[in-house]
Parts: sequence; C-alpha cells; structure tokens
Amino acid sequence: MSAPIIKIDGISKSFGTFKVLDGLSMQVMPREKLALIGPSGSGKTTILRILMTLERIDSGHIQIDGEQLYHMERNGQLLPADERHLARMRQKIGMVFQLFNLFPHKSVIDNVTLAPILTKGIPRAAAEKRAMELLDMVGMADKAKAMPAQLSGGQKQRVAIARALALQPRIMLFDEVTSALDPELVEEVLNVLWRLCSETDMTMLLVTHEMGFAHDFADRVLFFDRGKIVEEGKPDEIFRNPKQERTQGFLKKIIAAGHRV
Amino acid sequence: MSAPIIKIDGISKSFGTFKVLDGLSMQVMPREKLALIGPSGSGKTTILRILMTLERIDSGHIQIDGEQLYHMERNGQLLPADERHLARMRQKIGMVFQLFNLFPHKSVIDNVTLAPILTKGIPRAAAEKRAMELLDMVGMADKAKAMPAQLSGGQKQRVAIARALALQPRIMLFDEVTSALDPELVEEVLNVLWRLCSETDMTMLLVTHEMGFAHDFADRVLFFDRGKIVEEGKPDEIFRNPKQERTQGFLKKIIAAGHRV
Amino acid sequence: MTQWSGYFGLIMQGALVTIELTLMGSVLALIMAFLAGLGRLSRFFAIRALATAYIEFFRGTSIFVQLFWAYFVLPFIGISLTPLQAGVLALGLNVGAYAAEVVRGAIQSIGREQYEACTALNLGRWQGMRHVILPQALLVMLPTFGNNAIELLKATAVVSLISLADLTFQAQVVRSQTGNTLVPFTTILIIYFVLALIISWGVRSLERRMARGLDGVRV
Amino acid sequence: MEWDWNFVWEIMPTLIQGVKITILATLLGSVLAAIVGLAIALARRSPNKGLSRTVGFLAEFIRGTPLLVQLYFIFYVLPDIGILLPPLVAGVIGLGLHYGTYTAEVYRAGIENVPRGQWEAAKACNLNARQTWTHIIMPQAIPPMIPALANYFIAMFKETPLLSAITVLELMNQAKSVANTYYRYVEPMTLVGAFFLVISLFSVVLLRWLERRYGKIER
Amino acid sequence: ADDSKLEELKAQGFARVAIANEPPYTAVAADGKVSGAAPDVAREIFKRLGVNDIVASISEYGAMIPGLQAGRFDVVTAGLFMKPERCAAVVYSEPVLCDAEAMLVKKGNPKGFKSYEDVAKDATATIGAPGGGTEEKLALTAGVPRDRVIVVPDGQSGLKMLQDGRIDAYSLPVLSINDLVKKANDPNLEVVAPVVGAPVYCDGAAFKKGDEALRDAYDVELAKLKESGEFAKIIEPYGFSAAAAMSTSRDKLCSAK
Ligand SMILES: Nc1ncnc2c1ncn2[C@@H]1O[C@H](COP(=O)(O)OP(=O)(O)OP(=O)(O)O)[C@@H](O)[C@H]1O
Ligand SMILES: Nc1ncnc2c1ncn2[C@@H]1O[C@H](COP(=O)(O)OP(=O)(O)OP(=O)(O)O)[C@@H](O)[C@H]1O
Ligand SMILES: [Mg+2]
Ligand SMILES: [Mg+2]
Repeated sequence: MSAPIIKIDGISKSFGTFKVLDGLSMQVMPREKLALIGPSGSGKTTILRILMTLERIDSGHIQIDGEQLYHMERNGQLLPADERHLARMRQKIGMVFQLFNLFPHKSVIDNVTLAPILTKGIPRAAAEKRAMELLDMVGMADKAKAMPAQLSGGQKQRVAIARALALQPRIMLFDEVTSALDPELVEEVLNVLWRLCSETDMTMLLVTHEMGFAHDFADRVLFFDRGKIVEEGKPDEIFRNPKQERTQGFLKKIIAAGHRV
Repeated sequence: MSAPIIKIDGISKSFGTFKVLDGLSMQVMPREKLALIGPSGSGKTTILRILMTLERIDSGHIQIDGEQLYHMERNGQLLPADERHLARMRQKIGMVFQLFNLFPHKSVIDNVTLAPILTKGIPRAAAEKRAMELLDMVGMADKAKAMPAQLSGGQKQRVAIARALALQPRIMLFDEVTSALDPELVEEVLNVLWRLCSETDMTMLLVTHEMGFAHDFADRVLFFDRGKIVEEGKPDEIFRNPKQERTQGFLKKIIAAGHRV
Repeated sequence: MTQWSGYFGLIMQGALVTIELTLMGSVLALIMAFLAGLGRLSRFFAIRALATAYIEFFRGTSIFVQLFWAYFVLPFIGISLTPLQAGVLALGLNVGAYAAEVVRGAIQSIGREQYEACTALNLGRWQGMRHVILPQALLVMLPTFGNNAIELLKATAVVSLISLADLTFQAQVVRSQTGNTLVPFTTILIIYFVLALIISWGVRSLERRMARGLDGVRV
Repeated sequence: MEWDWNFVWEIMPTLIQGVKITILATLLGSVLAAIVGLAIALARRSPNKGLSRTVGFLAEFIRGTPLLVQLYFIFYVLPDIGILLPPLVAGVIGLGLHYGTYTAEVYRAGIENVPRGQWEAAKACNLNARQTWTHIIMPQAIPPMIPALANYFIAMFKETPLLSAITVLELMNQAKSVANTYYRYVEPMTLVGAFFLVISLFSVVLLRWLERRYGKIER
Repeated sequence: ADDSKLEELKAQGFARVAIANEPPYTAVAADGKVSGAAPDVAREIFKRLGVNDIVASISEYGAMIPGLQAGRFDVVTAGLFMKPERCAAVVYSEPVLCDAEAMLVKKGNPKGFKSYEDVAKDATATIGAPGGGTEEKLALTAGVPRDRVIVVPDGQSGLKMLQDGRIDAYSLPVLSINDLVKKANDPNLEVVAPVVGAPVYCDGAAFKKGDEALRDAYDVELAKLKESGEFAKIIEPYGFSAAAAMSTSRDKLCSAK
C-alpha cells in the first residue's frame, strides 16, 4: 500500500475565541474519493480552506504528498512556510467553491486559461486548446466566449470546475458545489462530477449535502460534528447503519427534510 | 357545491417581451389546499405575486370571493381598480415569502402586530395578545422580544407565517417557504404548515419544491410549465402516475437530484 | 505678546459663530434633504421636477456663488438678510441638496422585498414609508449625514468672505492685528478638526444606538 | 439695479480669462488628487502600523479642516520654512491634497468591494500577489471607481473659487475684480453662477454616462 | 422723507458701519473692541447726532460699496478714498482722513521704484494692492498690466508676499504701510513714501445715494468737530493729519480728474 497523499496531524484552528477544529487528524490515500458530511458549522469548509492555504492553522502539521504544507525544512530546521513554499505546494491542489468565484471580467475561456498562462508559462494557443478540451468535458465548449454573467448557476459551476482542472492538480477540493444551484441545475454539475470521478485518478475531497450523491460517489465518508470526526467508513455503513447517535440523528433530519439518501 | 373563492380567467402577463403567463385560467375552492409545482421560471411565483397585487396583469380577469380583483364596478362600468379597491381586496389575502421579508428593525412581536394596529386600528394590547397566540402556535412565543437578526432561517420563516396570519386573511399564499432554509431547518417550518393545514379552514396556495410535502399536504396539485397548467389532479395521480411527458421528466429529474417524492 | 489670551478669546467668539452656523445650517439642510429627497420619489411629476431642479441647481452652482448671491444680489429684489441669515441659507440649501440625494439613495437601497411585505400586509403608502422604510433608511443615511455635516462645518469657512465673523475671519483679524500668521491659523485648524471629530463621534454613537438589535448574534 | 447686457459683453473676455485658470487648476488638481489618493490608500493598507496610522491620521486631519484655511497655510506659512510656491502651484497642491484624502476612500472602497472570493479564487489558481492585483483585483476595482472619482473632481471644480484667497486670478477672483472696478456685483456674480451651473449640468450628464458604463460589474 | 434715515437710526440706537481690516484706519483690540481713526470719528459724530452707538463690521474693500447699495451698512468709514467714480456711486461727507500713497519694497529698493510708472516700465516687476482699492487702480492707470497687479486680500498677506519675494512692491496708504512695518519689525524692508505722482487722497464717510440728508447732518457735526480741535485730538494719535483734511474739500476731490 502506498503512502497517504494527505496527512493531517493534530491540527487546531480558532476564529477569535471560537475553536473550529480541535486536534483533528486524518489521512487520505492517492486516488481516494472522500465525502465530508455533517451539520452546518461543523468545520467541513474550514478543512478544505486550510488545505487550499486560504486559512492558516494554529497548531499541528499537514503533509501533502510527503511534504510539509505549512512548514519547510531549512538546514534541518522546521520553519513556518514562506509564500514561495506555499505557492509551490498549491500547485498540487485545486479547489471549486460553493459560489463559483469566477472572474466576472473575463470570458469563460479566459477564466480557464488565465492561471496556466500566468503561473505555468504555457503559450496561449496551447492553453486554449487544453481549455477547450476541458470545457468540452464539462459540456461548456459552446459557451467559451460567453461572460460569466451570461451563464446560469450550473453553467458557472461547470466552468469553475474546468478552471480548477486546468492546473492539473493532484488533489481536488469541492465545497458544496451544488448547494447554490436550483434543484434542476444540480444535475448538470453532478453529471460532471461523475465523469471526473470515473475518468481521472485525482484525489478528491467533496463536502456535500447531497447524501445520495455522496453515497454513490465516495470510497469513504467522514461524518463531522463540531470540528471532530464522529464517524467514518464505507458509504453503505455510514448511511445504512450509522453507529453514532449523532450521525443517526443527522441523517434522520435530512431524510425528514425531503432528501433522499 | 359552493362557488370558487379564486377564479382566474384568461390572464396574461409579460415582462418586457417575455410572456410569462399566456391566457391562464384556473379556479380554487374555499378551504382547498393547492400545491403549485413545476420547473424554475415556469411562472409559479408570478401567479402568487399577481394574486397579492405585487404585479399587474396585462389582460384577463381575476375574481376573489366573487369580487373583481383588478377591476371595480362604477355605475355599471368595469374600471381598472384604484388603490382603495386594491387595499380592500388585499384584506382577504396574505402571503409568506421565500426570503421571509421580516422587518429587520422591529422585534418579532412588533413584526406581527404592526399591520393589525395600523390597518385595522386594533388596540395595541389586543393586537399583542392575539400575536402571542399566533407566535405560540408557530412555536415562537419565547422569542417575542427578539430581533429578526437573532433568529435562524427557520425561526424567521415561522414569524413570517405568524405575521401573515395576524391579518386573518381568507387566502394564504406560500412561495417556496422552505427553499431558503438549511436542510435541518426545513422541518420546523413544515411542521407549522402541517398544523395550519389541519387546524384552519383557510384556502392555501403553496409553491414548493418539497414534493413529499406537496404530496401529503395538498388536496390538488397543479403542474406548471412555461406559464401553462400542463397537468393537474390529486397528488397520488400526479406523483405516482403522471400522464404528461413533461411532468414525468420533471419528476424524474427532481428524484435524480436527491429529493424524495 | 501679552495679548494672546485676548486674541484667543476673539477666536473663541469666532468658534461660537462657526458652531452656530453649523448647527443652524445642519437643521435647514436636514429639512431640505427630506423634503427634496422624498420629493424626488413622489408620484407627481411636478413635485419630482421641483425637487430635481432644486437639487441640481444647488449642487451645480458653487457654494461661493450662492453665498455672494444670497448676500449681495438678494437685497436688490427686496430680500435683505443679515450675514448670519445669508450664511445659514446658503450653507443649508447647498448641503441640503447633497443630503437630499443621500435620503433618496437610502430609501431606494431598502430592498424591494420590504415594500412588497408592506403591500402584502396591506399597509398604505405612507404607513409603509413611515413605519418600515424610513426607520431602516435612516440608518443607511446616518454615516453620510455625518460626512455632510463635516462638509458643512468646513464650508462655514467660506462665509468669512461675506464678513461674517466666524473662526476663519477672526483668524484673519488676529493676523492683521498681531502680524503673526502661524499662531492663529494653526489654532483654528485644530479647532476645526476637533469640531469635526465631535461630529463624527456623535454620529457614530447615534448610529450604534440605532443599529442595536439589527445585527444581533444568531442563537 | 438693472441687468445691463452691454456690461455683460464688456466683462466677458476678462471672465473667460478666469475660466481658463479655473479649468487648469481643476485639471491639475484632479491629477494630483488621483495620485495622492492612491498613495494614501496604499499607505493605509501597509502592514507597517506606524506608517498606516500616521498617514491615516493626517488624512483625517486634512479631511476634517477647511480647504480655505489649508490654502492660507500653504501659501502664507510654508514660506517661513523655506517653501515658496507660486499661487497656482500652491492652489493645486491644496486641492490635490484635500481631495486626495477623498479619492483615497474611493480607492479603498473600490478594492474592498472586490469580493473576498476573488482573492481566494486567485490563490486557488496559484496566482502570485502581483498577478492577482493586475489581472484580478484592479480590473474589477477600477471601473466602479471612475464615476466616484469623477464626482470628486467635479466637486473640486466648484471649490476653485477658494483659490482667490491666495491671489490666483481664477473666475471668481476675476469676477470680484470686475465688480470692484465698476461697483456692480449682480452681473459678474450671476455670470459666474451660470457658468458653474452649465458646467455642472454637463458633468451630471457625463457622470450618469460613466455610471452606466463603469458603475457595475456583472457577476 | 429726507430726515427719515436719521430718525430711523436714532430709533434703532445704532448705526451700521463698514470698516476695513486695516490699521490704523481701523483697529480691533484684543478684547474685540473696534477702534482706529475712522470708527472713532464716526462714533463721536453719531453720538452728537443722537445715535448712541455704532456697530462696525469688517468688510473687504470691494464689498463695501455693493454692501452699502444693498443696504447692508448705513455708512462706510474705512479709508475709502474719494474719487470721481466713487463720488458717482455713493454720497460722501467732507474729508476725514487724508493720506498719501506709499510702497513697501525690499531694503535698498533694489528695483528703484519711485512711482507706479516705474513698476510699469520694469517688465518683470509685480505689485501687490488690495482688490478694488485705490492703489490697484492707480497701478493699472499707470500702465502696469493686469497680470502684474496682484490682488492681495489684506495688509498682512501683502507684507508676507513681499517678504517671501512673491511681489516686488506692495502699495497702501502711507500710514497703513507704516503700521505694517512697525508690527513686522523686519529690517529688510523699506518704505517708499509718498509715491511720486500719486495724489494725496482723503476719505470721507460714504452714504448710500438717497441718504443725502443724513450726510448733510453728518457734515454739520464734522465741521463743528474740526473747528473745536477735537477732531485733531481723535485722529492725530493714529498718525493722521487734521490740517490736511481741513485744507481740502469734497468738491475738490470729487472733481479731480
Ligand atoms: N472567518 C471566520 N470568522 C469567524 N468564524 C468563522 C469564520 N469562518 C468560519 N467560521 C465559523 O467556523 C465554524 C465552522 O465553519 P465552516 O464553514 O467550516 O462550517 P461548515 O461545516 O462548512 O458548515 P456549512 O455546512 O454551513 O458550510 C462555523 O461556526 C463558522 O461560523
Ligand atoms: N420582474 C421581472 N422582470 C423580468 N422577468 C421576470 C420578472 N419576474 C419574473 N420574471 C421571469 O418570469 C419567469 C417566471 O418567473 P417566476 O418567478 O414566476 O418563476 P417560478 O416558477 O417561480 O420559478 P422558480 O421556481 O425559479 O421560483 C422567469 O423566466 C423569470 O425570469
Ligand atoms: Mg461550508
Ligand atoms: Mg419562484
């Protein structure tokens, strides 16, 4: 068995006096598809944002692909990471946001090519060719010249996925990528995720409220509550036969609210 | 059999060049509970807004309780309604919005008492007594002094329902009253609707994406598409055995997206 | 240089005039702001046109011209104002025109859904405005009103040009009587700044009091 | 006192001289204000607390005190420490500094109005700080600033009459000089007012256009 | 109707007087009390006319006549020298304060100015003068182009601009200049007085057209004051010459070309 690609080791994170994560540890294997579920405010988004280096951690260690994320070695000493180290580490990770965060002043194709051209120095023509392949994959090739404002939510989200893929990260983070969408648009995006999941060997972490999707998609499900992993396991175990009371309660509520599991 | 309380007769409505409703007709009986379902943009909200006089119609007629809504008779002539006529007609109708629309600068109880005091001249003491009964009914009596900003979405929506009930309308309109809520909060509001539905003899029109709730709650379901009624019938007929292809497709998508029917 | 204390008294007299002007000007500006701001949202064309004309005219012509007009030209059509009246009139009308746009903008910034909630609750136009829209809009206006008041305070310096013995004017007098420029001007700069601080502090605490409860903690 | 058209034509050339200076002062002042504002905005964002606080306080001070007094200061007090500026230069510096404190706020708001998600998306795309500024933040921040900046430049234009206090022969000063020569105030003051009104009405049209063109970014 | 103005003032108990912010014509003490040659004379005469007090407001020179016309003041006593155009715009009393013109220049008079014409001849020279004042007009008539006559708001500003080298000369009446120099206490300044070719001017109390009756009453008391010698007692401490005022008349000054 190979080494974990993400290794989180006793990390803590507070906002002001409020402790969101308290000594959390977890590991993710290469090519694993991981679903993170749990009630609102339990810290799911925070974990993804920490991995994307959008938030700093207060203590603990994270290793990505065998390398420290927030620390770097210099002459045998472990120092806090500088911006250069972080930038290098970020190349391995991509993220798709709940609210898409497309660049509104750039066309669809420019959104996808901007980072490869700027950060990898890929020539524009090559970048655009690759971008068109990605847009084709997410079914947005015909909208390459459109501006984000002209797209529906589901279309925006698909472009956002293509944009993240363009940097060819080894790990992709998805944060409730369907929850800002109308029910009918959710399908479009889930379809793209299905394809991605079956066709690539990226490691994927997915925060979602779509229990049905989490069930079918994930190799492993983590149930979070108050910054702790309450329960984890194969989707069938978690959804059909949750062991913890908290998990049972959560799933019951979700079902009562009309969601299919 | 009694006369319909709402009688919609060939109404049309356009926004700019876009025709939302095109010669729509329908009737609602007193005490009927009606669910309006259909894809996004099909005109469900528009119908409720027209009944609440938040939008004008371009042509057609609406009768509420035997009286013209947008027209008034003067010396045997049918004239466009003036503000006084509309105000009188509005007394029969209450509406609860998707985004609650509470008054943020007024406490919960003031939200509920404001309109009765101002529009019906009810003394403050009496209005507050009645408001407390309503807040009690929606399970919000203990938050009477709270400000809306201190409430969760589900709590806000329950206050909004109490506020609309305080004017004792004969018809209540609910526009996707749960869709802005976190899954876990939806339940609170649905519970209130259940009670309302079983305890009062108000006529209720409910636009919803909660198919399960629509199924159990409604006497009759209307399926809309592009401003037309595509199919209507008892909930069991519509959900278990839809006749129209469009309805079948819609329900299939909703199921695929993880909603329970 | 024993007279400094006396001259300082002179400057304080000027400060009183400046405060008086600022207060009275602000009151006039506030009245005009609501009249014209609500006027611009009126259903009646004539009222809208009148309010728009007032706003564009007073924002368009410089405060100086308005001041000189109020002081030197109005008497020719039979309206003779004391310098103080002319100053208050020009400042109040000028700043009122700017504040009117603040009133209008704040009212329009209140979301359509609040108006719709009013309709759904069958509140009349004025009832909705009075109980629902204005209380919320007021909070939006307040910070900008604070800035407007500071603008007005600063504009009072201009009235020294029509011989009203305000702070700046008194500094000029002290300067020509003593031959010293640095001391009187530094003094009044500090006084103006302190007055501006008092205004913004006052507005902020008012704002805090009014905002109480609007962004409480979600329980 | 009657309106005298002959007199109007007689003084027109003199007033036009003044108009030129007024416009020149406004243009130079605007350029300076744009630069000063940017410098202030950047200094206030600086991680160096000493720098950002000092600049912040100075900007507050300049914004809280009248431009007229600042002009006196620049023109009559600075020479004592060896800084001798020609009137127009002193005037432009006064305008530029004063309005720079306003444009700084425009820059700040413009930058802060770019949603946090854009910074985060830029990071997730692995852009560095410079790339983030030039490709993501500035292109979104600048267009909505343009109408706000223009607004302040128009306000500055209306304050140029203050330069008469430091002997700049702009429009207002020319008008006063004419008035003093002939002992007639009505015509020159009215002409000055009309001139400001005309330019302002034009600039309102320009502003509306700028707002439509640049005011909103569609998301 | 002619006497009505005086009756009005009596009833009101005070007269509104416009003065300039220019010592020694006027002075404002540290306690804010207005004194100086012109207001002191006016105060005395009005007292004799039965108007108990004067309320003085300081005004720019340029604003005095319009202010008078607009009814803002009842009288101007501010060193507003009599000149034919002005005599046409207002009605003057008999002369009160007389003074010649002076120029303030740098020590040693580097440009050798003796007259306004000298300033006109030197193409680089600039001269400062109060806006709407006599000196501005004298300089312009002497041929100094408009852009070299700098309109200076007040005496201190003029002094400062000269010290700072912004202007080459600053022109005011002799006594005003002397007062400025005394306060400035600056050895690098020099006074050129009187300016060659510039007439000696006298001011008078200026009334609005139509107030001739009031002016005549004022003249009567002024004449008495001059005769009794009290006039000299009031103005001479300020440096003005009573003899000069008594040696000329309004008619002479107003018809001078
Ligand atoms: N920048 C911040 N400042 C303060 N508190 C924060 C901040 N970001 C997150 N939090 C708090 O941290 C907690 C965890 O937030 P997080 O967004 O990770 O939850 P989540 O599990 O993603 O919830 P949801 O399902 O609602 O998205 C919440 O209580 C939230 O209020
Ligand atoms: N004020 C408006 N101006 C222009 N178009 C509008 C306006 N309001 C609604 N529409 C359009 O009318 C159509 C019907 O809108 P409506 O809100 O009634 O749909 P709906 O059935 O309630 O959809 P949803 O399920 O998304 O709420 C939509 O295409 C919408 O874009
Ligand atoms: Mg989250
Ligand atoms: Mg809707």
